Amino acid sequence: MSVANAGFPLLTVTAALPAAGAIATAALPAAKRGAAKWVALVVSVATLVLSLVVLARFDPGGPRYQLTESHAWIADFGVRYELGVDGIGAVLIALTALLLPFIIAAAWHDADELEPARPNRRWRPTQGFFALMLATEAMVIISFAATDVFLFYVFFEAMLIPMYFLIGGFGDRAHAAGEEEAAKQRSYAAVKFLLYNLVGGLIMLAAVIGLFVVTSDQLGEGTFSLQKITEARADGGFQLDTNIERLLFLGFFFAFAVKAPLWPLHTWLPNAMGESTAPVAVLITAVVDKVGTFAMLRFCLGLFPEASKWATPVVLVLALVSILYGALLAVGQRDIKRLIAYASISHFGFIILGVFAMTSQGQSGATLYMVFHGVSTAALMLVAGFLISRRGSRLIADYGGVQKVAPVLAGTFLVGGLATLSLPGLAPFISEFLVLVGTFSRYPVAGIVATAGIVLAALYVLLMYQRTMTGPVTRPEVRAMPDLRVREMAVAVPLVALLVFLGVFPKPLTDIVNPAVEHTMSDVQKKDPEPDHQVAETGWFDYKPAEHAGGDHK
Amino acid sequence: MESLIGLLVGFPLLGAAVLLCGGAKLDRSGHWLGVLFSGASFVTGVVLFAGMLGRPTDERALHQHLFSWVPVESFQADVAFQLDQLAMTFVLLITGVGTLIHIYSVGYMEHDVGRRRFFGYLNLFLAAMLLLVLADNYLLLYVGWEGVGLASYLLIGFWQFKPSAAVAAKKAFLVNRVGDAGLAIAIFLMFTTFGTFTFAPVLENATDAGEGMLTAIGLMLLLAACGKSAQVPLQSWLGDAMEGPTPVSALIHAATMVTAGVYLITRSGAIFNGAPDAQTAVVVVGAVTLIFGAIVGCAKDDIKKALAGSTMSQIGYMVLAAGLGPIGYAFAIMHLVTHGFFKAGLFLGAGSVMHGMNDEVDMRKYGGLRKYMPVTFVTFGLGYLAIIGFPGLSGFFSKDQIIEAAFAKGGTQGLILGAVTLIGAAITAYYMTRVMLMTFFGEERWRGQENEPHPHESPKVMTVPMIVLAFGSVFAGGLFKAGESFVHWLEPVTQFEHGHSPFSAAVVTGMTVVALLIGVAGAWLQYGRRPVPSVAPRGSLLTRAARRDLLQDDFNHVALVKPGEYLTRGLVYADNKVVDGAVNGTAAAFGGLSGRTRRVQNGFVRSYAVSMFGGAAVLVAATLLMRAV
Amino acid sequence: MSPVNYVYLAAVLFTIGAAGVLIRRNAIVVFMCVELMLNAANLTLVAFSRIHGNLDGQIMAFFVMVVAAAEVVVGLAIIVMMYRSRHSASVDDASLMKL
Amino acid sequence: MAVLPAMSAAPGSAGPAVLAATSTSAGETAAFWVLGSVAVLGALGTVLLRRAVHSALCLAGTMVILALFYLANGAYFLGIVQIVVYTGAVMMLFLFVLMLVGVSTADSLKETLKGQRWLAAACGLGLGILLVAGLGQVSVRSFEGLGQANAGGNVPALASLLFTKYVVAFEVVGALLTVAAVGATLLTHRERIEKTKSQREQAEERVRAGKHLPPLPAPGVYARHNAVDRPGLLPDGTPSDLTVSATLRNRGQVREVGPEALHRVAALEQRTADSHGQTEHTGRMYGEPHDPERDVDDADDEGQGGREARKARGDAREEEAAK
Repeated sequence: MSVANAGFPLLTVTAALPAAGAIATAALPAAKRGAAKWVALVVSVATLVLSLVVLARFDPGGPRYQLTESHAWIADFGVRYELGVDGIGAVLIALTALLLPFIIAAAWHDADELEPARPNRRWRPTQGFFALMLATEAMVIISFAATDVFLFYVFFEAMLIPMYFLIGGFGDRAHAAGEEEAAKQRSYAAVKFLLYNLVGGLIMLAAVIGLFVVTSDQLGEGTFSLQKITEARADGGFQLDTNIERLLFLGFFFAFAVKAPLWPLHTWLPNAMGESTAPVAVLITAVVDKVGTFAMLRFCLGLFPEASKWATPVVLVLALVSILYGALLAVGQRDIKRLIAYASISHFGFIILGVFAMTSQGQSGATLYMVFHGVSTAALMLVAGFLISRRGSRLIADYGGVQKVAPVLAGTFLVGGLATLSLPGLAPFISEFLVLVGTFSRYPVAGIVATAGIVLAALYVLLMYQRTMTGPVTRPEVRAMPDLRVREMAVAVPLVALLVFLGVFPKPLTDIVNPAVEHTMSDVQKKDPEPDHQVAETGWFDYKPAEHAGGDHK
Repeated sequence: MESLIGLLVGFPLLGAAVLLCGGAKLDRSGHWLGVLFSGASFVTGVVLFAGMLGRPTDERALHQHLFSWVPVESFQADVAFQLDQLAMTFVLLITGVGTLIHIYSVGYMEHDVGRRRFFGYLNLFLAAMLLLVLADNYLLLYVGWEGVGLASYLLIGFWQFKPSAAVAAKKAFLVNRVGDAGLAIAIFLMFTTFGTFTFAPVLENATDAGEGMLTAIGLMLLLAACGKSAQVPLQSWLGDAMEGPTPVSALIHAATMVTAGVYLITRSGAIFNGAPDAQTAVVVVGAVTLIFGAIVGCAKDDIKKALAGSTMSQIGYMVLAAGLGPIGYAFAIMHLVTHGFFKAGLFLGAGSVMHGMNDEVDMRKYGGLRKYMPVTFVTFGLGYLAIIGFPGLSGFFSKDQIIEAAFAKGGTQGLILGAVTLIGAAITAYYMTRVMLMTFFGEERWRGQENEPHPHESPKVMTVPMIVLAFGSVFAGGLFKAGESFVHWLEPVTQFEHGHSPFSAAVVTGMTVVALLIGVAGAWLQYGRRPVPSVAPRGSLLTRAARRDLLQDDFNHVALVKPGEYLTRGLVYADNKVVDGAVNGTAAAFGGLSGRTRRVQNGFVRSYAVSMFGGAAVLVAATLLMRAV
Repeated sequence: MSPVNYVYLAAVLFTIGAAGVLIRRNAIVVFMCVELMLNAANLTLVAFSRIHGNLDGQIMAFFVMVVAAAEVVVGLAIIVMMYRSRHSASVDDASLMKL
Repeated sequence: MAVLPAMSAAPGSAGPAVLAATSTSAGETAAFWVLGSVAVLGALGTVLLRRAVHSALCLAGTMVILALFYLANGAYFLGIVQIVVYTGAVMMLFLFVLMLVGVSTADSLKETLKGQRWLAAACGLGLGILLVAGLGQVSVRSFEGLGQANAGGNVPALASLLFTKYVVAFEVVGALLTVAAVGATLLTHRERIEKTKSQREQAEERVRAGKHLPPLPAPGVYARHNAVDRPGLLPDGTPSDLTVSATLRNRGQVREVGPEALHRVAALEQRTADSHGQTEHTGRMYGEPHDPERDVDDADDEGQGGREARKARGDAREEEAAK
């Protein structure tokens, strides 16, 4: 650990490890595809270990950005290679690194079908598949760690490349209308994903350039450094014209809203998640999309606080629409994966609601929501993927009575579903409740409307469970269905355990996230609303510490 | 002593974890393990109770802080327990009745392949329910609140292969979720008003908040209570919930979980005391449900659904009493406890009957069973006498108190409420007598059916809990009433005021007895003197409506389900066509536009020449303009 | 009359020539129209030369003539080739550049 | 031509004494309006006449008038050059090429490009108005005249400028002219890269390809007209499109051989056979006997009629197969 203090580039190494792993995996010869899987898995686990070191090294009480690295990159444009994490970034890096091993393990056989009959030196799908996953991981980690806007932008966009191939090249082959239609849908989904995100990204690029122009106008030299800009603003040396700030904010926000995705820019997600395999779908919604909401918190609020406040009403309305709209559409879906996709849209609505509620509960809740939604969706989606792989169909109507033949599968699916509907005791409840409380304390009406979302969540989850898992077993394909295998258990059980653990004891995470949220709150110069009748801390509050101390020594 | 509180929840939680994750190894012994954990919790409860009795009244409450759960700035949620007299009452009821029902289930579920899972769920339920009543803040209560909802969901849908059970389970969860949303909003309101949602500070300072805010909080809490306690308008799930195994109906949907709403209202007494409008709402809900449930109970031929209607009605009594304020809280809880005994007893009796009748639930196919299952007959009969309020038995004392308190509300309101409770008592007597007569008396209508059942008494493991509960049904009321011991026991928590009834206690008791005699007589005239047709007659309009749960499901279907379906279908269509269509349309528009503009490049030199000359003309024009300017 | 009138005349001829280029399809006639335009330009050069009392304009017109002659030679050669390969002198037939 | 000296004298008489004049002589004015109108007419004729030859002649006229204007403007050298080089050489070159391409073809003035004419008119008119408007703004009130510049004669003055100030440009232009001449030669020159195939070689090639061993039948054989667009008949009486030139085929300009013609051929053969006494050679192959009433002019052979004929022919063949 002393190395880290001596300027050991921990973040770079954390990101570089999967990148190197990707290259190594891709370089393996065709015959070694088993080895490729293991290399990918081992690398992702090693990355997880590194990310835990990051988490451990991170001192919640310390400065805002820690483990910082800074090197000149493109001097002429003031672009620097600047990394650093606050609590939010550290937690999200950990989430990314945490999910990847599960995704890889769940996707163990997904590329096998594509393998050519005879080993071929050029066409090595397995190697490519896992290399693309690791590459995505590397880029996501850099995005979470980048404190230079341009550096962030580069990786924010570059992420699209591996994702495009993962969706279009390694998509789900289970399609009701046959292989040909599946291929068509797959490429449609991949192109749609790419175009949506590219449009968002290009608009953001304009804003990034705009940022350079205004910083060079006001600071003498253009810079993309988040820290520098924040400091300059605190000094009063950097003040944006209202209209320019709003335009730049919109440029950034648009890109993040596409990525997040926020209604009405959401339609790429159901296609992308529906047509890709379950592990890739998890990669999209649980990892890659988080960059969008994370960036709202870090860049939109951090760089353009005034404009963020200006845009809040509209964003809140869009978030509310996302919540209800996503949930209602999830109710109406006939395809398991699309249902989960729409549920995710609803959940992203909650995250954005929390971010823009501009209360500590809302933002802490939003950050936790990103993490917990990642874990819960991974649990639900991966188990759904196991289910689909058994039957070769994504349609809910093709199942029924699975609980009787595969109780463990049904059980984990149910827990994933319950997490999705935010059952107390499971992690997502905490984040959702925080978001709702945070929103309610500033915008009561929005809070109440969003609360309707939790009823709808129960509806779509339980409908799906009822239709797939319960009832009599009528289909021979279902009757012959095996329960979870060892590899699948190894994926599903730890995720479920994690959901329970974090639902009961989220304090380690809140301790890391809270200070970062305080910083963001001070960025936007907002304070939590005071209660109307603050209760003097009497009663159990006085009584507690002594009690607590006594309890500890027991 | 405090540290034991955690064990109350811990035992059943551990039991649930062990049983659900234990795998097939525990299939043979799992049920006894479940009983063990439940019993351990009960024993802990008794020990704590003994300890509590040993302390002076104002030091009886205990508090245990386990750990800080969700700390975010001013939002400080802790996992902490508070064991006061109210909670203690519930703990004993839950663990006591719970343990009995565990034991009963050992026999009832003997041949079910999923027995281990069943006991796991039951343990999970106990843990959640204990968490609900032991929580020292509303958020933790919310956890228990939804936890029991989950357990209820799992247990109603325990026989998942029956589509009806799966649907009923989902329905129960969803309707409860609506109520849960109310509880969530109540917590938001508390947090924004008081900056905390821990019981003590909120309740102690409730009066600071002003009546408007308290009314809002109160109404939201009422919504939550309506969901959990199956009160109008969120009552529709309870009847369907009878799809679950009978012990579940007895424990969750009669004795404990459904009374959580009453607990919530009583616990939040300070809030309701400051909000008369909310109290009125509570009383109205209670009164309406009281009659509603009773009417439904009269029309059902399914023994469990008839009892479910009765449960709704009885909880209506409790809610009504809780809505009366300090004059009623103690009686609400008292009725809750006695109801817990006799209704659990009745359900277990019903289960025992079904057990001997090939799981037949239609009372029209029973008849004359008293000869075949005497123990069941006696215990069921005692429960019956208790619920109709036969003088001297539990139900008599508790119900009589509520009717008295209703009159004591004073004024026209008091008279109306008193009348409603009396009518309710009469109808209760009517439908319970009906159940009794149809099941245990009259012709043996089950003879001659295909697959003729062979009625027999249930095994000891089932009858013993029934006997214990029957004792409770008989004596609990008298015990509580003696020297007003129950009221005094709860007074530190719920406060107590003596109401001033316009009628003396004796008059009220007299009216009650008359009401019950009318009810019994009516039922005897209809079902005792005449043979009961084994196929239900068409019946009057009211009867038919009552058989359809007074059209509650039809109303929900028309008002919520259908519009919801149309909405989602419309949105799915709109998402494809409008939202996605807008984007695809934009793409197509660009495609079309470039297809058009492409034609400008037609390859003809002369066309290009035209544009060249046009350009030249524009340049000249521009030059001239610039000169002019 | 001012010699500027020559320039006006040149403008009119130039415009007519331009319109001819745009309207006619026969490559040879198009070419003739181009020549007409060149001539119109020459007329302006000559007229301005007179207005300014300076011979540079005439020199310019001279050069224009020479270049025009060269252009005619090459242009007609191209037309002849085109005609040979396509048996048509219509400029519309040479539209291979369209998509 | 008599006016010429007068016109040329006009600026001259103004002489060096008057440096700037404001008006030209009345004679020049008159000549300008008359000749200018003719020039414009000539230009319009160039654009609007259908036959390229007429256009060329109109253009030549315009150029001559322009030459006169050059002379009037004191550009004596240019005036002569205009007549000699432009009207004489360039226009003749045009006519020469016209002859090469086909002197008698008249262009259709029907516009084939949609909107081209309107755009052209708008552009032309717009440009014209703008030019005129622009010139109006210039508003030159007086002019210098070339009296002084042409004092030593126009040609020497030009020459001295050309060979001093503009000598480089002059050289370059000369080079350009040479290159253009060489280029034109290269462009129009066709070099045979391979030996021309002899008739024998062509025949051998056909044999090797296995197609059309005998020469293709000539068009119009046995048809009513010996026209190139009328297919000849094969021995079984069916017309063969192959007999018509590929160009016509591609354009779809093959005329149908109507059933009447076939009947007539059959009748003719019948008569021939009769006269030779070969009775067994009947008109069986050619369908019904000759019907003189249907022997009408085959102007209806094209279009609908042609299609009907083709159908009738098909029917006839089917009939035959049935027999």
